[in-house]
Amino acid sequence: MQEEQIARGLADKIEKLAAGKEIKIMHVCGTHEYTITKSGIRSLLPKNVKVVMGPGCPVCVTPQAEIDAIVELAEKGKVICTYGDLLRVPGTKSSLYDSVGDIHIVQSISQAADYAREHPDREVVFMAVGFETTAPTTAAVLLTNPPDNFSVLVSHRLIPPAMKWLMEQGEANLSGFLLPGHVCTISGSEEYGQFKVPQVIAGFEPLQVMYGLYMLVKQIVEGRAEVENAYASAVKKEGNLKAKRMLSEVFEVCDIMWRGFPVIPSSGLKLKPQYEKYDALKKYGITLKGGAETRGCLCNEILRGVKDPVDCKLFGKACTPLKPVGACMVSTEGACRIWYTYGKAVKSVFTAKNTK
Amino acid sequence: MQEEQIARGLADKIEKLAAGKEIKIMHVCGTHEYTITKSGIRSLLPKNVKVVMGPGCPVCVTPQAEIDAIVELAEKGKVICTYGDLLRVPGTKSSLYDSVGDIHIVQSISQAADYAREHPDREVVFMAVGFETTAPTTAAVLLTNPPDNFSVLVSHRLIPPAMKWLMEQGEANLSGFLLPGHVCTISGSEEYGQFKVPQVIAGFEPLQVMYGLYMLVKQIVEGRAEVENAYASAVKKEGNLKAKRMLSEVFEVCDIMWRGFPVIPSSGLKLKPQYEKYDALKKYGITLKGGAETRGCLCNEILRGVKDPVDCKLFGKACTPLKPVGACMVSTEGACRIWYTYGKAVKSVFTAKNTK
Amino acid sequence: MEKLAAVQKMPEKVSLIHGAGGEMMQSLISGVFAAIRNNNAGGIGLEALDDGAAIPFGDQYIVLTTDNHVIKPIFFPGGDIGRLSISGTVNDLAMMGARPIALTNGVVIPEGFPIEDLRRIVRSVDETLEEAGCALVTGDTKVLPKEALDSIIINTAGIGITDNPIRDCGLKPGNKIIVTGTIGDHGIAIIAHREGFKFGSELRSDVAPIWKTVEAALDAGGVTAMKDPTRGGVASVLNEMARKSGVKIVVREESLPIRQDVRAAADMLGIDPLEVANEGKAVIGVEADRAEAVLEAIRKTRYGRDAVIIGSVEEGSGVIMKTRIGGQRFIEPPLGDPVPRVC
Amino acid sequence: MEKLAAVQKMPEKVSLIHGAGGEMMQSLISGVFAAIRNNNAGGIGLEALDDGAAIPFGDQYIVLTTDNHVIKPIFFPGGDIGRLSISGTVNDLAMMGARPIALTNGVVIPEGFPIEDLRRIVRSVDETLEEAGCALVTGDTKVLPKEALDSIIINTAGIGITDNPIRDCGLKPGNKIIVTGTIGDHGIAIIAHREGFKFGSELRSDVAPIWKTVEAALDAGGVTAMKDPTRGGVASVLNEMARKSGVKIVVREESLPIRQDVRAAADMLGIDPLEVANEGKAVIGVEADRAEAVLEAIRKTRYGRDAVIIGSVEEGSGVIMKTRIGGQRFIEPPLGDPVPRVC
Amino acid sequence: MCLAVLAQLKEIKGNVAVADFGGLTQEIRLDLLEEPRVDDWVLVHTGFAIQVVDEKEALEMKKVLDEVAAINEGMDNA
Amino acid sequence: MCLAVLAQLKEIKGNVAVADFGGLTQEIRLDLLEEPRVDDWVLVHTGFAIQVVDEKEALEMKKVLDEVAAINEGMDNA
Ligand code: SF4
Ligand code: SF4
Ligand SMILES: [Mg+2]
Ligand SMILES: [Mg+2]
Ligand SMILES: [Mg+2]
Ligand SMILES: [Mg+2]
Ligand SMILES: [Mg+2]
Ligand SMILES: [Mg+2]
Ligand SMILES: [Mg+2]
Ligand SMILES: [Mg+2]
Ligand SMILES: [Mg+2]
Ligand SMILES: [Mg+2]
Repeated sequence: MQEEQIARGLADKIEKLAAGKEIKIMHVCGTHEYTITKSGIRSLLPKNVKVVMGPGCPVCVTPQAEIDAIVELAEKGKVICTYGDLLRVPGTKSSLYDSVGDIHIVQSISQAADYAREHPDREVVFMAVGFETTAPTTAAVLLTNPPDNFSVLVSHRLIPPAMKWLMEQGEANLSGFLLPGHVCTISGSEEYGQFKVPQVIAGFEPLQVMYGLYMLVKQIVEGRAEVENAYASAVKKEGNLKAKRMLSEVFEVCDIMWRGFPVIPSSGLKLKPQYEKYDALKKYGITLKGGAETRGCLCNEILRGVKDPVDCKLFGKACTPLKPVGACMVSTEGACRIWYTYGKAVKSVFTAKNTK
Repeated sequence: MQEEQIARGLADKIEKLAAGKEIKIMHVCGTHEYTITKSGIRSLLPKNVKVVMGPGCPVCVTPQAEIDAIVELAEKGKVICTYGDLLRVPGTKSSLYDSVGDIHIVQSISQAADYAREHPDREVVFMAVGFETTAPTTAAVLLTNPPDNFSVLVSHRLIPPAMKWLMEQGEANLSGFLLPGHVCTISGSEEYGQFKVPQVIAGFEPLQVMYGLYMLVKQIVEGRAEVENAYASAVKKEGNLKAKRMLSEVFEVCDIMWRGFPVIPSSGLKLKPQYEKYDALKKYGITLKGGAETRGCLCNEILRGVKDPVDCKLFGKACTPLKPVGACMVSTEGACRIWYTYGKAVKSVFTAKNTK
Repeated sequence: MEKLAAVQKMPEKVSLIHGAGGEMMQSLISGVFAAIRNNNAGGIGLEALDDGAAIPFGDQYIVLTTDNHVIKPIFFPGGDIGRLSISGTVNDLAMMGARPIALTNGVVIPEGFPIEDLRRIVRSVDETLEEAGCALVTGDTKVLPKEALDSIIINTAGIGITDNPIRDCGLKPGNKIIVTGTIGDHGIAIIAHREGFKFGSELRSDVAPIWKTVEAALDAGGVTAMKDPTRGGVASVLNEMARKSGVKIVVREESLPIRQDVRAAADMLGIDPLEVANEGKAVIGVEADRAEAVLEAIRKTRYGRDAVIIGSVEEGSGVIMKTRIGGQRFIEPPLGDPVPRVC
Repeated sequence: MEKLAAVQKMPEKVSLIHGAGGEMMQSLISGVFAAIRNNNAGGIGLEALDDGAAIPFGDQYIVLTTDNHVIKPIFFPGGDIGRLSISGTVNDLAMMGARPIALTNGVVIPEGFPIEDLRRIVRSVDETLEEAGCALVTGDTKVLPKEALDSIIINTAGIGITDNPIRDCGLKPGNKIIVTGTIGDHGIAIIAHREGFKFGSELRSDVAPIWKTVEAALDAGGVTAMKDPTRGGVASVLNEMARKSGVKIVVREESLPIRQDVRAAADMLGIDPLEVANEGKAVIGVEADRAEAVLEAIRKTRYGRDAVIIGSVEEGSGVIMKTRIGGQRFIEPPLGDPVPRVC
Repeated sequence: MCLAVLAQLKEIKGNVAVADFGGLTQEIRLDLLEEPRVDDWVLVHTGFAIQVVDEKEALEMKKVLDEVAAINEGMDNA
Repeated sequence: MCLAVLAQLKEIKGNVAVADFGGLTQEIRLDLLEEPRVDDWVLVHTGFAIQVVDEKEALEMKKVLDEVAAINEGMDNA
């Protein structure tokens, strides 16, 4: 009940602060979306304060070409280890889930390496998705001599270059960013100073998110453009220096394509030459087939915050969580999936506010 | 009822003819054994006329090495086509039934060749077991251009050389032979003239078998040693000349090992050089591993008619139809299997004769 | 010590032969499932291993039975897994002398199974229910990954009502044995079809719900035992009835009703029609003086036209066949599922 | 036209999600199995899609239910497939208000299955029967080739008796919603165990036969609806009960009884405990003025100690959660089986 | 060895015939016969006709019956 | 991205620790931390500790409560 009081207090402040303005906030973290949705935060916010989801779900931004590659490896008899999130993401023809291969869901890359160690006769490939938070775990495992039958398909991406590219498009009508707390735990807050927009780093408990939103609305309304930290217990200015050292020991920055986006400069990670022996693509001679993404899918615009899922002609028709066309419909944190599942809850916001 | 009268009539004649003598007849045909067993013929015969089974079941005489070879081919991913009879025959480690391969039961080698034709992407191997009756069907298919993905593991054997070898052992206490009607349909009766023992060619209906037994007992009692034909409707003196021509076009005679026997000279068939491309062993580089047959198994002596299944220490203990040690326990017409399944019926013979 | 040895002889792993309805299945059941102590709700329970259980309720009995159906192919000449699943359970209830009332359907489907096939099965289920005069009242559906299961499995349980359950162990010396129709139709049709043998003429499964045939037999009076010769065929069922009843059954080969085409296919396949499943037949024991009346009543029903008396019950044990030529041999329960052979 | 379109939208093949207990399963059932016309034997039939069927018999009802059990692993912390198969059916009978009387067991075993595992399952079946006070009276055993099936499947059907069947569609505005214990224990334990995650402490399935808990609730009076939150979890069952009853259910997040370790594991696995199966719990609708009395009665039973009132019934539709921070959202039925996620 | 069944040739196309097995028909191969003719009775083994048999009656009980009847008489007279 | 959970280190062996997740313990890897110590509270993501957090309380409601209480008062006064 105390939590409820505090949340309502924050919501009231937000409403007062934002009165008369149209505010659109982008977060770039699937887990923020999850919290927002699961605790009904949108139902607490006034109509004129909108929260949209940016390119913050690693599953959503993994292009079909990379899915096709891991499916190809599965079909060639490699043991594929992956996080459960990626299981249903569709490639051109199939998802891992629908492929014929030997697919293991792991909770950690270190389970995948252990599996390879315990099964020296099998070839084990780990599908390494994730942003700054996850990439260091890949580095840590590669730095501790995994066995020869282990390799990774590196699909790591970096958040700030994507935000930069996004803002350069001009085409995104955004008032400010709620920054991803766990990404910043590794990368620190400094890097985000380059963006001259209101930004607040937030945690993931419902009240932490409410608190971050409150700080961000306040900053927007007050006309400031800084990086504020509402998650100071975990996020240091410099981030996790050891993790960053390990990252740069194993990886170097590269240009990379994002699903829904073109190639974004310096937004990806690739293995340095001395670790290339763990590169599954090189090891098994797989080339990523760039190619047309599915026609009609607006993932692109949705991730940029200029379209809503309901603007997509395929939404709920050709594209459903059961037969997703774009990745935004795949992840439980994908914008389309969330609108499909909880869409009606948006209505209940207003019902709630109108009837009370 | 008429059939019963006739059979009893024949049985009575046999009893009268054989009175005071110990007569032991060997048949060399699994289908004879099947008829004898299924129609309870032994229950009609007097105690002093015994009918035993010789090396007349192709499944029984196929050595482990050949089973091991076909299992190896199955494990290498070849499609194996086989007659159902062979399915459970144990090799050194496994039977086809227990192997992991893709095994098809066919009724005819021509189905196997058709399967190969319809599945040009699969490698199809047919396990060609059988005596003179079956070998011509293999020849016929090889003479009609089967596709390149088709080959055969030739396991054909000939009856007369085995009978010859058997008689040369001296160790078989036999009064005469009931000759295999369908083998003789192909090979004719002439060939058997070389054996100076009483012989009668018989058909397979219960009355035909009874009739053949009667003629044989009569010949034995009368001290003759000839080849008589009690199956004249199907068996000609010269046999099936066309089938024999096809046989000699495709095959040449070779020495070969029989399960329970050593290598018997000129008792096997191998492909002539121009048909070697269909030889599965050569095609896939498999060598037959000769080796010790399972210890303690008396198949050897049982097939020679000098031991009964119950003389075997393994019978019904380590060796049962579910876990057969020797092939005589595998085939429904194998002597051990028949004794295991119908053994009690032997008692019912005497019960029947004593209580009536 | 004897018994202990028998238990120890149980193999370590279940093999196909344990499911083939013969002796090995009996040994699996008696070696493993018989350990259940909570096996009886007051009437005929699990220990009886009859076609079903019977539970007293007021002055009647509720009969309960269950069967899993795992047939391949699922659509076959003369029927499909839907008709089979309803018939199998209706017939087990009938074998206990019970009028079938309500059935359940527990379906396990492999991922990727065509919805249209499912619809076809459901239509067939419904038609068979209609014919049998009972209802499918509750169900359950599970889906398994394609790697875990390769074809649909349907469990059907059911309840029926009877004043007087019929056992499979009620044979008495002097009884006659009736088979309600031709033997081996289902098993031979399935094997021929499954193995892809091309037969010009149509071998057809006999799968059918035969409650009305059984009802006619019961109404005629004098029925002492019933069992449906499914897995393991007539050979297996005769042995089980003889063993449980403590009697000997003597069958005359020439009286066995076997269709000409079934006989021909069986000869070609090297399979004994006595050892394969029937899915629309009953083996019925009847008091000798009621045998003709019961036979006549059965023959008047749709699925009983070819009924015959195939033998009789004597003191002793085992099942003996008097062969066509006057020989005799035991009819043994088959060890495993029959496989076509050529020699 | 609307309806036709919905039917045409049915996919061509069955997929795993059709078996996950959510909306897709409903659509499979209503699109395919609902075509059965012979679906009712006089009381509550297949059309109700309740926990079981009820058939009038004299002045009582025979309740009939069935479930297939396909769980992996077959032995798991807190139970095994044997205990599950008995509990699942006992509980479905209980959910209909019926005292469980007799169960069936239809087992499908893959070739190569260890006999010792089978013995262990059978022991567990027997212990659970003992605890539930009912009997396993008849069974069926099939064996499939190892290529055709990879793990044992057990179907359990069962009958129970009641004077007065309880429906899942009986909720009325004003009713209170009780959950008889902690939520998500089974599903979270299974997923954690199955995925090989190494948890030091023991997450345990709640699998149990809860007839005695249900009986206490019924004796206290005022129960309007019951359903057991198995596949699809509490999220699925609340939606089904609301939809069938034509009401809205409002649940308070903070009242939901979730064990500390289940919550922790669920957080780590990224899975919602509301969306996973429970195997020893009931969701019960009660008249408001009997709610406290029913709750008290439930809490006195072995499997009802952690029972709580989690919400109430209002006019309207859907299931709403009032979140801890005062927000609100729909609780939607899960689409498929939950998969662990890391982001 | 070796299971063989009696059948009658109904139709011949090259080295294949439709054969009647007593209520059932199946295609069989004729490669092993010199001059098969429609209505011939043949012995069929593993899908191949292996021999034309003299007459249908030849394989039926009739001939055996006669022979045996003769034997029985002969023996009884003896 | 990215699910992370709070846990307390209970036992450390090289780069692996047993961590308590509130009633549950699991092994996690410490590779990414400079100087982990038993009793430290850490954020765990995909089986790795990614940061030591200042205090347990830091991540709990308490701090937020206090801050927000202050804000509420401030605002109300404003
Ligand atoms: S609804 Fe589907 S197709 Fe449309 S934008 Fe979303 S993911 Fe892409
Ligand atoms: S009983 Fe078995 S081991 Fe003994 S002779 Fe027969 S087959 Fe060989
Ligand atoms: Mg039965
Ligand atoms: Mg049954
Ligand atoms: Mg049955
Ligand atoms: Mg169910
Ligand atoms: Mg019965
Ligand atoms: Mg239920
Ligand atoms: Mg149920
Ligand atoms: Mg259930
Ligand atoms: Mg059964
Ligand atoms: Mg209910």
